Amino acid sequence: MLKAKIAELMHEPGCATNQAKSEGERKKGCGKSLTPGAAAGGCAFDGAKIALQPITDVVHLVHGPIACEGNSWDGRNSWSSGSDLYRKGFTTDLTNLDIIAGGEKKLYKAIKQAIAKHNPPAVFVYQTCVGSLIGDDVDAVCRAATERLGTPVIPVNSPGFVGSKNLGNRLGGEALFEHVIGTVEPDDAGPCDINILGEYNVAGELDQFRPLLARLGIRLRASITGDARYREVAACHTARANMVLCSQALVTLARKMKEKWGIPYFEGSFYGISDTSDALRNIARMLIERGADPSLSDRTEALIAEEEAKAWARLEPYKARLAGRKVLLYTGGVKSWSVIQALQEVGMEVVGSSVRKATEADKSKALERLGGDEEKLADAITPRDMYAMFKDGKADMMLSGGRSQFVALKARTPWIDINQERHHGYAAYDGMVALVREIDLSINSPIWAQVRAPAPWENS
Amino acid sequence: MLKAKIAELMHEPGCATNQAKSEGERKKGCGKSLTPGAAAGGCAFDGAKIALQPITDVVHLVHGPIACEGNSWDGRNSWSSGSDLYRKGFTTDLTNLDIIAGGEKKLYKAIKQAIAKHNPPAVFVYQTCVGSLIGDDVDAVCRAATERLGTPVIPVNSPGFVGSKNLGNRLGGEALFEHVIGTVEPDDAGPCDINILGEYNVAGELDQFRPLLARLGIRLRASITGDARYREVAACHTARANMVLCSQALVTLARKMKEKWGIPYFEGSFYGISDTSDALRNIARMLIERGADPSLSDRTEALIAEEEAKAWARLEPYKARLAGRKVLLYTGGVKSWSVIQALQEVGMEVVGSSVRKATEADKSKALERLGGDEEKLADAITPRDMYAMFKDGKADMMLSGGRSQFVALKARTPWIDINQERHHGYAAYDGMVALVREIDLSINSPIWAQVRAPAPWENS
Amino acid sequence: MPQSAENIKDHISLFSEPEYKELLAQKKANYECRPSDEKVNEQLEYSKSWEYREKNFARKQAVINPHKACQPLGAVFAAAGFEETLPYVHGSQGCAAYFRSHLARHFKEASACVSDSMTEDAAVFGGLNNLVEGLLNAKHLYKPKMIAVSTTCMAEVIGDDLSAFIATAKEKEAVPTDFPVPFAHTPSFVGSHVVGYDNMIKGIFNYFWDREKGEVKPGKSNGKINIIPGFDGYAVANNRELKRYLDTMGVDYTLVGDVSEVFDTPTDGTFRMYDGGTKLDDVRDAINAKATIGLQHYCSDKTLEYVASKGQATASLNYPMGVSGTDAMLMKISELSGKAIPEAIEKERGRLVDAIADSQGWTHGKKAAVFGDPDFVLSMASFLLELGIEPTHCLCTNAGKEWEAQMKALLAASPFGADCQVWAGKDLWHLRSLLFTEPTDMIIGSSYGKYLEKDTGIPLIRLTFPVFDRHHHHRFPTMGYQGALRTLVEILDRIFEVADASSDISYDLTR
Amino acid sequence: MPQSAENIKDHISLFSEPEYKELLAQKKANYECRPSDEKVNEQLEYSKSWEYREKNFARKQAVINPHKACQPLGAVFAAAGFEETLPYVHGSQGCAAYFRSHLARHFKEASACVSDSMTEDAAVFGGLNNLVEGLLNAKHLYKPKMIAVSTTCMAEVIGDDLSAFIATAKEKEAVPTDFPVPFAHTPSFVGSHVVGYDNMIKGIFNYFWDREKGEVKPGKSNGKINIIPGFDGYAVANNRELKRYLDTMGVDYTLVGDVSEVFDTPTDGTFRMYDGGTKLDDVRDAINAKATIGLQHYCSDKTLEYVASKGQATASLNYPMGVSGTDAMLMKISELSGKAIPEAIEKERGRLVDAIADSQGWTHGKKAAVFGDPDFVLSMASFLLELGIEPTHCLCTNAGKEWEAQMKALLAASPFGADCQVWAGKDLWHLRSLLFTEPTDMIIGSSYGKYLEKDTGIPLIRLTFPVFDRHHHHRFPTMGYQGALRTLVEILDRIFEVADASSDISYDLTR
Repeated sequence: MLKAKIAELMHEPGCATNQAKSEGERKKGCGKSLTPGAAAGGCAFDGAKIALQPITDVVHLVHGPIACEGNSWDGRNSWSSGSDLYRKGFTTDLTNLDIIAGGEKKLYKAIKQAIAKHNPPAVFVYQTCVGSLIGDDVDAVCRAATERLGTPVIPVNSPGFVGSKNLGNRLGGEALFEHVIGTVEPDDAGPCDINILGEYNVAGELDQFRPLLARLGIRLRASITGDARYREVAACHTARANMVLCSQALVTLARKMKEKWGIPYFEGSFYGISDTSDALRNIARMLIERGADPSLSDRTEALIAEEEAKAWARLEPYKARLAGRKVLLYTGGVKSWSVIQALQEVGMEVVGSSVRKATEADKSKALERLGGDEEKLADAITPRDMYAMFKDGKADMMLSGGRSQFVALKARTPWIDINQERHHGYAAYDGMVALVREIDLSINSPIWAQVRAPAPWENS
Repeated sequence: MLKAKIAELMHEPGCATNQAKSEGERKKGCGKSLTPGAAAGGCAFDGAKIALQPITDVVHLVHGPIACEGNSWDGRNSWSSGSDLYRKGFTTDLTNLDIIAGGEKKLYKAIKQAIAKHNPPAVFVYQTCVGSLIGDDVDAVCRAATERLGTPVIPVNSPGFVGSKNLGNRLGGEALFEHVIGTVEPDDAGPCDINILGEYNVAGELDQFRPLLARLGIRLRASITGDARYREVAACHTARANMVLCSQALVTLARKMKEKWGIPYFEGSFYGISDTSDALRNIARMLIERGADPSLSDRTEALIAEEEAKAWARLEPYKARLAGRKVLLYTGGVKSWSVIQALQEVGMEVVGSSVRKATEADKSKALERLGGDEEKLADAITPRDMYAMFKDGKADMMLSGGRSQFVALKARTPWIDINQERHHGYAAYDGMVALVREIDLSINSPIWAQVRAPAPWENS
Repeated sequence: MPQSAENIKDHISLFSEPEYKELLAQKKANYECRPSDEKVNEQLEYSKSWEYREKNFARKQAVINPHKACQPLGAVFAAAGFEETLPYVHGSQGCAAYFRSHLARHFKEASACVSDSMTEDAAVFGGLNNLVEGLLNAKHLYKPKMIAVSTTCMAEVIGDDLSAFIATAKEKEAVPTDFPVPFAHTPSFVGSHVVGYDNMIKGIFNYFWDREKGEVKPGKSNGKINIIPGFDGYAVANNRELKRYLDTMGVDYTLVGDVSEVFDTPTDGTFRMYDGGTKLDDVRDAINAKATIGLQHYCSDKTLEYVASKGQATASLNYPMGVSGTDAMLMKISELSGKAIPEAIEKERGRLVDAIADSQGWTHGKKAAVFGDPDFVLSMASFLLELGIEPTHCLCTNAGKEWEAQMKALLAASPFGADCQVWAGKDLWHLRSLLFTEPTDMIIGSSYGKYLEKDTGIPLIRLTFPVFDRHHHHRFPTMGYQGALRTLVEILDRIFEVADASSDISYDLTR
Repeated sequence: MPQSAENIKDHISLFSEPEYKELLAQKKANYECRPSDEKVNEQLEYSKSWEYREKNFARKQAVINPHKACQPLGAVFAAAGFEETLPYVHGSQGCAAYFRSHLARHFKEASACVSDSMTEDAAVFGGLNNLVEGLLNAKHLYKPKMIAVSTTCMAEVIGDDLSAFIATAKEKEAVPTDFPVPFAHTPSFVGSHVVGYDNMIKGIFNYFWDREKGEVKPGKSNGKINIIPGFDGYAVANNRELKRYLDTMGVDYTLVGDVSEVFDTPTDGTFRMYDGGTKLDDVRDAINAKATIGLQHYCSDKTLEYVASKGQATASLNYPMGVSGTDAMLMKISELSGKAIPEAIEKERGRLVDAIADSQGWTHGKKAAVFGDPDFVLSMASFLLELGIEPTHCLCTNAGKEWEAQMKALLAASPFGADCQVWAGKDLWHLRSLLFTEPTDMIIGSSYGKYLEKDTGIPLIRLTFPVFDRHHHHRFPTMGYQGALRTLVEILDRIFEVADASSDISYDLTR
């Protein structure tokens, strides 16, 4: 069953790229097999956890050996404005004996204890490699627990070995679709309710566009799943439109919500000024199509005009200092293309973008923004090659995640974090200004002159 | 004039010891000349500053070179429950030019600026060696400033070279008598008002007995000068009795207050249980003699009985652990005798008490408490000799001030601070328990075994 | 609007702005369908009670906030300490990504580690193909001198046989026959990273001593002492400190698994895929040493047993920290090497003792909770007792009965140990209950303790792996007399900070 | 009652008890005859304004919270750094008591220093008798090898002539004729402790080079470099770090005035009235050195002039801290000694640069206020610029125009120095105004800054003398690359603490 689901997820018909493919190509799917022996990213379990853990008020229980939770416990700067239950690491800590005897009973008891202690609105149970290999039926245990304990217990069947982090994101969405969304009926559904899919509130980015929506009278019914509460997500089928941010991750969920509840969706981004404006326009358009007051359109344009003018004024002083500076983007997914435009808007040149964890759709968007230059699309780059790029001056700075930062820094190259450990939000107009400020602070920091100079006695 | 004052202060007729002396001995005075070339304590300026700086709401301005203030600035843990103006270091910073041209004008301007900025109820101006040697007339400047600026400006004529810290304490008291006390007339003088002289609220000790007085309906009109406010001190001539705590320091002030305002006084101590009880009894007796309700006596006895019982109960567990332990007291003044009894009360043996900065009266009290053993009265002890005492096991621990602590610690001997840098109050019943607890923690700390053992390979 | 370009607020202050406060409050009130604040608070207060503590300790099936990592993390760390060695994980790629993140976040250095990305197919048919292809690719891409293979749960559950697989891979010429590929089976569901460390060091010895050229017999003594530091987040500085001691004593040694250069490479314009590490020839020669010392008992149990089976003298210590911990190490080294402890080191000891005495007034009678790996907790508790601090709660998720007994003996030997409690196999959610019901003056542990600090208000002192939220701490030693001095200062600084922060009246200049 | 034996509260929590709060409130309301709270607050708020700042800076006659000590303190510190030398102050005894307290509170070690207790009589008749008697007693009581005499204001105002007095004392056999009694006139009302340090080192050179046996001519070079560290609260560790560098480079040297053992004696059962210090014979021989380097320009100005007058090469640096500060020192030593800087040191440099790069995201764009002695402020500011931190306010009570110009040149050379302001001769009450009107992210200075921290809420980082309220900090270096790393960590720790303390939502595990 899981296999079938995976095949389906990897052949997403909702994806624009897939729709353009031949039958044969479609069959291969957009998943990509990994190279044994090369450094790789996270697994499907990691991906599912990333996609769901931002739901802040539930218990996230990992059914596996200690390390799956021990290693992943609160490793992302995904913020909450309320409960911090999500930051606690729950696990069944499967050991030798469980592997022989099976872990289903242990899992059931752990669920029971977690509910007794924390009284959460729901429990999410994550399957892992070990739980899966020893044949524990997580779906069945969760079903039994839900019935007997009266609290929804959601199985997330995404053991690490089934594939990449990206696949895990999708399996996480699948769990929401099957077990959560539509289980609560709100009494206040309105014509301006939307959901945002694939936004995890890393460094509080949600709150860089939530106020913009609020000013337009648009209500964020649920963010899936940054800073979310369980019951918000459960009731989000009443929204009038969905915006998919990290399309590779949750576009399948959006498609299924459209099929089941008729909610239209579009793929967009809040990185960069024009992308932000486009996103707001699209939201307004879709809401109006579904019955919102047509004045929303004018109000949206007014807000865009005001905010863009402000943002450009703020960015002006940076332009001269950043023009022509060469950036290597080493990230993945939506950021492999969405950030390109943001950087180009202040006159920077993107010399390469890694599309490691990106879908074909992501890749084609990135390619378009890079002027069709295929050479600029990089796959994984080994540390040695990356170091050479910086040493040879092919890039002036890198934007990436924490694991690769030290290669740039060793090569005395400015770096800023745009992945999950970042401490600044970069979304929407304010975030764009923040991003540019961080880039400026970093690339123009006087430390680089210092750091790049060899010991002065080496010169003499 | 200063000389005459010093002579008078050093022949204090109010002092019990002096009264018993022959004419010839009295002439020599109770001051003691210092040994050039030997380590010595603070100077008269230091003493005056110690005595007056605890008045928390005034500006204390030092007329001298930078270092007199720079070195003494806030070096004592004398606490305030309100203003912290007293913690700021004001100085005229006399430099080369001033020494040639004279510093009186600079002083006047500094006073003016201080008043304009901080609007204090008064300014205390401290004379120093340099100010005095270049002939600046601090008295005249202060008089002029008081007249023209409308804020009392009090001269404290106690340059360092005139003598010891003890003398400085007295000169500080003199300044209060001449310029402060009696200048404000309160409208609420009552039959149970007292002053405490010679208490500087180090580590908040004032608040270890102030609540006891409050429970007996006795009002502390002024503490001279711990945690004092200027106007409290100025109005304190209306009190019905004075208790002198640090007798060597302020007994002259007490005598003069008796002569001028008829306020009886007694010398007492709040260190130790019986001394605390005696002090309370004496206060009650004197107040009754001056018209307080005679029931005060019974109430006092009831409070004493209750508090003593409580304190003894608290001390009980420590007795067995401290019995027979040998203490060296290396302090001075009132503490050279008052603490002895406190220690003896829990069964400790005082093997020596330094009477460096003590008056003859202090010495005789110490001698009495040490069973008349003159050998136990020590003068200054050189570090080498002190170290030998500990090494030879003549003492198990030392109670002293910060400067000598390191000799004890080098000799791997427990030590606690009972001078101005201490962080625990040791006054009255609660303070006694705190003192004994600190002693116990220190002397019975397991670290000493560790610290005393040589490197283990030295044994093998 | 919340942000303005003239004054861009970072996240730390942004959410205190009034518009955000209102926004979040509204969201809470209208959208979250949550229980009332009152109820939430009631529940929160209850979770601090003795009653809850008892329930919490009755918990058997769920582990909440465990403080341990898995075997392969320890194996990867151990493997990283050898000359140009690539740590390789046979199993899911996600695990390897975690290990790299974990080590990079702590050491602020890139961490090399690859996996052979086993997938569902491998789960059915076994991971042989992945291993063969993986070794080939890894050697080609990263050009190591040695590849050290450990396993994830997945490979263990399906029962892959590394010894046979590696032999096959060599037959298939994935790597040359004489290319070192030591291995260790490191199932995550048994033991923890300290066991994985032990397994990998043993695996590496075993490769050079028994498998590279068949069984090697010890030859003429090379006069050296082998030292196995164990899993240690402060290894960068501690290994250097160890070498300084050994050099000062004139002892010839091999530090087995030396990561001090690996996780502290300079930024000087040279690319280093690998740096430092124990020379492979030294490992080959280590069989001829006089003796092998493990500095962390729980990290080298099996390795020492194996070394002893070769007829070599062995000794096992517990993280040499504090006065007596360092004494014990120096004396053991002195005994086994025959070299005296020089006066210079004794003077350092005297200075540490001096510092302890100077500060005793501030340490005595304080209470601490300690958590971390078994050797660390043991040694930290011992040092605290030397300072007159009571280690009130000693908690170790990855320890068992042996450790518990050892801890209890330590505490029983000190007058300050009487009220101390030992918690083997408990997690940080247990510790939370302990801290609410029996509070201490400080918590000593890793960055994961910051949530305890926030909940309980008790200051955290970071002194063990992982330290993710402070930089460069691992560049200063915790072992030896200097390390103890630094540890003492860390403790005192927090004590003084609390004194300053909580006192208005006694805000003293001199302490 | 406030206290109970079962639970004795220390002062830190005691005054938060309700009975005390009430008591103190009543006292305030009824007895203190003080202005209303409103008025007090109004005044307080006013004292934080720009208007007040302007008035404050117009202040000419009064100095409030000066951050400098007097010449004799510097002289006493300098004298302490020589073999079995007793610092001796000719003047009031109170001053000597201050010096002892000051040094003991900082170093947590006993500090030897005597005075000859001049009194009013001496003020009239001169202090000759005190000096004669004092030298006799001091030699007898404390058995030093050398007595180094400085003066207090008093002796200076009455014009005592030390040279003549000491000659007389020797004639009167207070001490033997060949007993070293160097001296320095150190009036407090001129300069500060850094000048006193300079005067005393010069006085000691002068004694051995010109007075002990008449004028000595430099002989054959002994191949050494003399190094004068200057007044430095971190000398205990810094001097050791310097020696480590010099030993690694193979440079033969004399550290002139080495207090590293003096103020860090071990507790090992031996009594040391004196320990360590520069050997007197080395001082005699120092005239034959290749060159003399002063590590703190403002602490060795006159001494270097004197050394140069003997025909020796000299060089003057500013507290070698940070990357470029340490570079400059090593290159100067290398140049003057002819020894190369070895690779091991270059690797340390690379590691420091690595750490700076790792943490740049947290340091860049931060603002700092720095106060302290002239060389420290200069060098600290330079290091901050290297970190991308703006030293917004650089304040030095005991500095003048030369320093101001040097600071401004430093700031002008960096893009991050543009908005920085230099304040020579100002005090900490000026700094308070600066911090309220133009706040920074941190204050770097001494323990005296704690009142600024309390007033302004800006965290204080203690990195210069005096540090009275923390223990053992001076046992870790601030100079050199290791010292810079430690300084960086101190700064980062406070940045992270602020981030943790002020953020609820972004309380992140990884930073």
